[in-house]
Amino acid sequence: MTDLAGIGSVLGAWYDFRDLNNLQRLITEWIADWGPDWLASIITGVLGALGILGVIGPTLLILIWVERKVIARFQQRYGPNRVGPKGLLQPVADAVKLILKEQLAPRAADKLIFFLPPVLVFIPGILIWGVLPFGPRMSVADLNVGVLFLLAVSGTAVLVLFMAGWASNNKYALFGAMRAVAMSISYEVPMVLALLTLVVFSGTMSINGIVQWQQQEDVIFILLFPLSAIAFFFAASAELNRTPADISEAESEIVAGYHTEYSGMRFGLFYAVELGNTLVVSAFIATFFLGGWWLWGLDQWVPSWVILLAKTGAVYFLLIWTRGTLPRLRVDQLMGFCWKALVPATLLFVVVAFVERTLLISEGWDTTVALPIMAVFNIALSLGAVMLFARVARPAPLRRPARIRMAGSDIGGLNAAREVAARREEPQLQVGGD
Amino acid sequence: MTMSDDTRLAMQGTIEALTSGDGSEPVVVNLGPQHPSTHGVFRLKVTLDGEIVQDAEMRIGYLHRSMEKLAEERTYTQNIPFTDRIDYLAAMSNNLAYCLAAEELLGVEVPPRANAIRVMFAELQRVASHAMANGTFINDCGAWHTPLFHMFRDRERVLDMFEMTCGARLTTNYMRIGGVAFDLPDELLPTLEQFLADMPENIANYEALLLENEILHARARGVGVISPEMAINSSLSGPVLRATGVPWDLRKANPYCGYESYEFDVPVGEQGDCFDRFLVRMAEVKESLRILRQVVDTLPDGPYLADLPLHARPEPGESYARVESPRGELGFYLVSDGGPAPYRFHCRPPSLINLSALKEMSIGGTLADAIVTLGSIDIVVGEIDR
Amino acid sequence: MIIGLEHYLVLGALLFCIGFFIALSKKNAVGVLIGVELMLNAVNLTLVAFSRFGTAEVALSTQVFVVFIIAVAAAEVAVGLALALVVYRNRQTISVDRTTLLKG
Amino acid sequence: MSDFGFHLAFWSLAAMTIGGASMIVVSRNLIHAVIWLVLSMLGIAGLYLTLSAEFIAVVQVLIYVGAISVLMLFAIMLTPRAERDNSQHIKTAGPAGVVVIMVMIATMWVAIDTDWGAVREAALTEQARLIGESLIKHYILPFEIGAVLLTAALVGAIALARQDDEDAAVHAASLQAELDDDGSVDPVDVVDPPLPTDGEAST
Amino acid sequence: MTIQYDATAAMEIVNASAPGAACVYDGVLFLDPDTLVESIRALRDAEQSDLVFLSNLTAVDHELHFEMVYHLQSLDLNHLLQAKARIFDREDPALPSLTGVYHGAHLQEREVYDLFGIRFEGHPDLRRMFLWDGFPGYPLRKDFLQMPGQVRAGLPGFPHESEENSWPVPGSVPQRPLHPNDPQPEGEVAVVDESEDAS
Repeated sequence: MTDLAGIGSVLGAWYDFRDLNNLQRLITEWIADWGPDWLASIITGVLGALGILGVIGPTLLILIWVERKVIARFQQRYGPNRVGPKGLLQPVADAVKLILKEQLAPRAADKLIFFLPPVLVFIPGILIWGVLPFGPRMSVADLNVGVLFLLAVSGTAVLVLFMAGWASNNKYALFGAMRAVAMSISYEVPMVLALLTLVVFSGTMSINGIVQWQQQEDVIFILLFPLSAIAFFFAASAELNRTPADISEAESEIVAGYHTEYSGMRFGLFYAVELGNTLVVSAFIATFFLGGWWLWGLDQWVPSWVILLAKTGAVYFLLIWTRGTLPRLRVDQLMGFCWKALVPATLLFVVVAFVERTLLISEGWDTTVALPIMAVFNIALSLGAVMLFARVARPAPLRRPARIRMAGSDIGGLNAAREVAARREEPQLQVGGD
Repeated sequence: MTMSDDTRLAMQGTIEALTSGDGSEPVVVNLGPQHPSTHGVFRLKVTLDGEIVQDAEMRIGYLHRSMEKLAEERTYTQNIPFTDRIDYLAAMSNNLAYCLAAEELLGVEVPPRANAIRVMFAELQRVASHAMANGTFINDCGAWHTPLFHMFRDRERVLDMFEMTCGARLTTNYMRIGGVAFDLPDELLPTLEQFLADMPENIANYEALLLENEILHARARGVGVISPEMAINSSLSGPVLRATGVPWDLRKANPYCGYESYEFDVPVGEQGDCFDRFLVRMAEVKESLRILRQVVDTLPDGPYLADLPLHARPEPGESYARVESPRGELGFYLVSDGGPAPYRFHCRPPSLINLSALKEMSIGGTLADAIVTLGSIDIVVGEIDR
Repeated sequence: MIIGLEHYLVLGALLFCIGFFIALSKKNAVGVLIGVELMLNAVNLTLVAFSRFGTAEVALSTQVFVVFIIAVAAAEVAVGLALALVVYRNRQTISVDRTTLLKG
Repeated sequence: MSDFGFHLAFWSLAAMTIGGASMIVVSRNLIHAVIWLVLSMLGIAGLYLTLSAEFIAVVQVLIYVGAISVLMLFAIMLTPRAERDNSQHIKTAGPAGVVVIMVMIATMWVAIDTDWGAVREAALTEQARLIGESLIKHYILPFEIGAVLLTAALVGAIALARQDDEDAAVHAASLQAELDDDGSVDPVDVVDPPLPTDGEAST
Repeated sequence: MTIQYDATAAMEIVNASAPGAACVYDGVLFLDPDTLVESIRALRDAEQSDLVFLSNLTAVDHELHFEMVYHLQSLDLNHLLQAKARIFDREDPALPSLTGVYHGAHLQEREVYDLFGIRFEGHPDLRRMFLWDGFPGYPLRKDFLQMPGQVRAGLPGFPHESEENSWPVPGSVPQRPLHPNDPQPEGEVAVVDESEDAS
């Protein structure tokens, strides 16, 4: 799995910034010369964590600014433009404000459990970065069960949300927590199935292995399994509580959901983690489905982590775009979409992946020929599945079009209403329907 | 065989729980008075079973300013500013309805130019108010403010025109008994022309963004449905009534201010659900633009205010004048005892009366549906509480 | 001192006994379930310890056994909680010592 | 792995596991108990890592922390507040404690005294692959039975937990009949209703 | 402008179902409070009146009595009828509720109850709406917070208009004659007559 043929000749020198792992290895070797090996592993672990924190901390501040600016452009506004050049320091000002703000706790709250979640929520938020490969050897821990680790860690976040919502002793918070839990449990299933497709097809559970498979076969997974990619994207945005699936903190319904009672920096921590999770999910979507740090040989010239960040940015923009455009779905619709649409679709592609994998491995089909054919077949199958779903699963009120008619000279009550409705002419406006 | 007392008691409790419902406790959730979705200080007390609304009860009065009492101690002209503050999103329509009622009491003839200006501003106000209503409705459906801000842009332009005409944007205090307070400024008509030229494209943009949005359909279609019979019986009016298919519009049925001379149509819906209300409002904006086009083209010259003595005292009597405000049938009922101030000043608030059927519309839906329904009725709390 | 098999076994035994005590003594049905879960985990810990300190063929089969136990535990919790819910609905209590219908 | 790091990991994880488990015994609130259970489970997952069983460790976190604890919390939320009391013990808790202590002494004695013949070979690598292969080759029958069991549990749990109004009416009628048949004292005469009272502040 | 429905025609419809329940004075239809619900239901259901839409419902305090004002609208026939009913009991004014006829009367009657203190018998949920429970008095009554020395609500004259700056005589609003079915106010008839003479 460690085919590093594509890496250039300067590999291994500490100044080769294409692979920052060299730096770390250098330090490790230096410590190993004089110190015990446990110290080396602890120090490298701490360095990795610091590296990640050092990257995502400032990135988060910039991301707040980017998101606000982009959303503002969607909404024909300027966005933040007062603090600092182009409003760049606005997130800093916000953070300062949040830190200085009084932190309230409801009197009837369960104190211990109320104070813990803003801290605990950071643990999965940070841990999950550990398995993200920034380059061929640039990940803090390249686990051979990386995919499983990713799912396990993201699953624990639910518990923290539940603690926050329950301990607040607030109905909005409890509703938010219950919705968040119900939704994460449901959407974990299509997420697992979508990743299972990749695991089955590439034959590895290591995340870096999946990227390297894409590199070897010269194909990105979104072309092979587009529906799985879309399902993963939607399931991830549901797990992230972003519109159109932000029901667990639906502003117009339950105020702010599970963090309604958190003020000041406690709210700030939730907010930061949410944003960080958005970023990491974008990164994982880029890794799994868009080839991660690899881009058809460009990774030889450009540092791999720059490629990954560029792809992450593209996915992140897509997330902002959906958020800025779409209204929110209802709880039951969201659950129905998960169980009736995403789960069958992803399950179908797990089976497809099984069959195709068998054809490739057992029947020994030539990958250069077989993969394009499979890609075309899978894309067609995805389109067919989507169209079938749109036809079959549409709820009854949506099957009739909504019509607007002009009353003309018929002004009045029920009799006039009947006259208008009975007219044969085309309605002024007709939208929706089958 | 004899059971223990514990068992018997537990069984008694079980029987009660089974026969009274499903044994789970209903949760009472307060939406408001401070809540992101309630468009003002309005409190909806919702009893929920899971996510399903079992009962919805509104608690209002947080913005009650006792205008009807205050108006009894102000002269007829002094009362006009109160009407701004009744429905602060449609101040022009409220001005107009009150002035019509007072003119009926005083027997004043309004000059034609004043009537045309009144129609112009009432329709501009409808455009602004519907922009706000539809924008916040989409927000209640969970959009992240994008349609709202787009529609706010149009509303801003209308408010700019208000400002250049009467100096105020929200509480305009523009209409007077017998006409309007000021003549149109020179720069208004070019601005209005530009507005009329730009609006069709903007509306096309909104329609492209919203009309075929599947999520919006899923959220608003078949939600908050009310039948035309029930709507009439509940005294609903305005877009809420027209969305059920009842073509009732006071501008057509009982024309005032010369509405009979303009060509426009009354859009009606079919299902009476939230989406139809939204569509009716979208279509009404287009009709308002049609009226505005004709008003600009046929604006007569002449005085803008009738010659009226300063200390006009109406004869003892009463009057009830209604207009089609953006929210529905807005009426003012005035009783005069011959004094300088109205003896009784009553406003028929469409926002309040449109809420008559809120409970019926929300029960059985989810919490999210109740909020969408409330948003589609388009209430203004100032008008509910007065 | 080298940490060996015995450490894990003692730890597992301790955990098992705590779980056993919870399962035996708690009045609340969910509490009893928690105790049972702890007992199962103690067994898992012991098995994994044997896997690490045993020969290669033992190593694999014990881990497979643990996977089975986890799967069965998940099923057990789901059914157990559903049972608790039904008992609550029909008896208005989930105290194990008051659910005595089978005794008549 | 060096001795110091290993010792540090083992003892802290053991303390976390046993501490969490002990807190379940003493915590008065069921929700707190579940959260202590989560802590204990995380400790066990860590112990699996010290035993080089990373696949089992990740599965432990995935299933116990991500699923089972959440399921328990859900079940607790579906019962009213009065049923979230974890402090009550049944009447025979004392004898149970004696039994448990005897079991503990016995197991520990066995654990320490027996010669297990422990060897410390290199840990399995690629456990996930190995476990997967042995599941579908060597243990295919148990694997299938496990699948059937999970399906049955799924169906059974849903069938148990869902409730029809009609069923409720029938059930109420049958209970009423049972009550009517019963010849014991009228429940109205019972002075002190033994149902637990709601001690917590209501929301 | 609004097309008014002929009050006499309405009176005939009402009297056909409940004889003597309505009378017309000065072009205004007056209804007997006792048979109010039946009268208005007859007006709603009759083919020729078709007053299906309760446009407005409010009360006026005429100091000696309360006057309930109903504005009923027919949508298909497009006419508006103003109907009135009088309540003479100031201590405990009560009137049958129209909620059984018009669902839309629900909130409007609550408003009138809140601000005038008129009880609507048969209203399913008659509580104060704008003001809190236990608010002293009913603000839209003319005697609300009445000061000693005949200082009362209302505007005596225009500002800066000195010559007519006098308080209106109580009861200067023209009083309608009583319906024969109305309960005759005791001891206040003289005031009614006096005011009629004045106008």
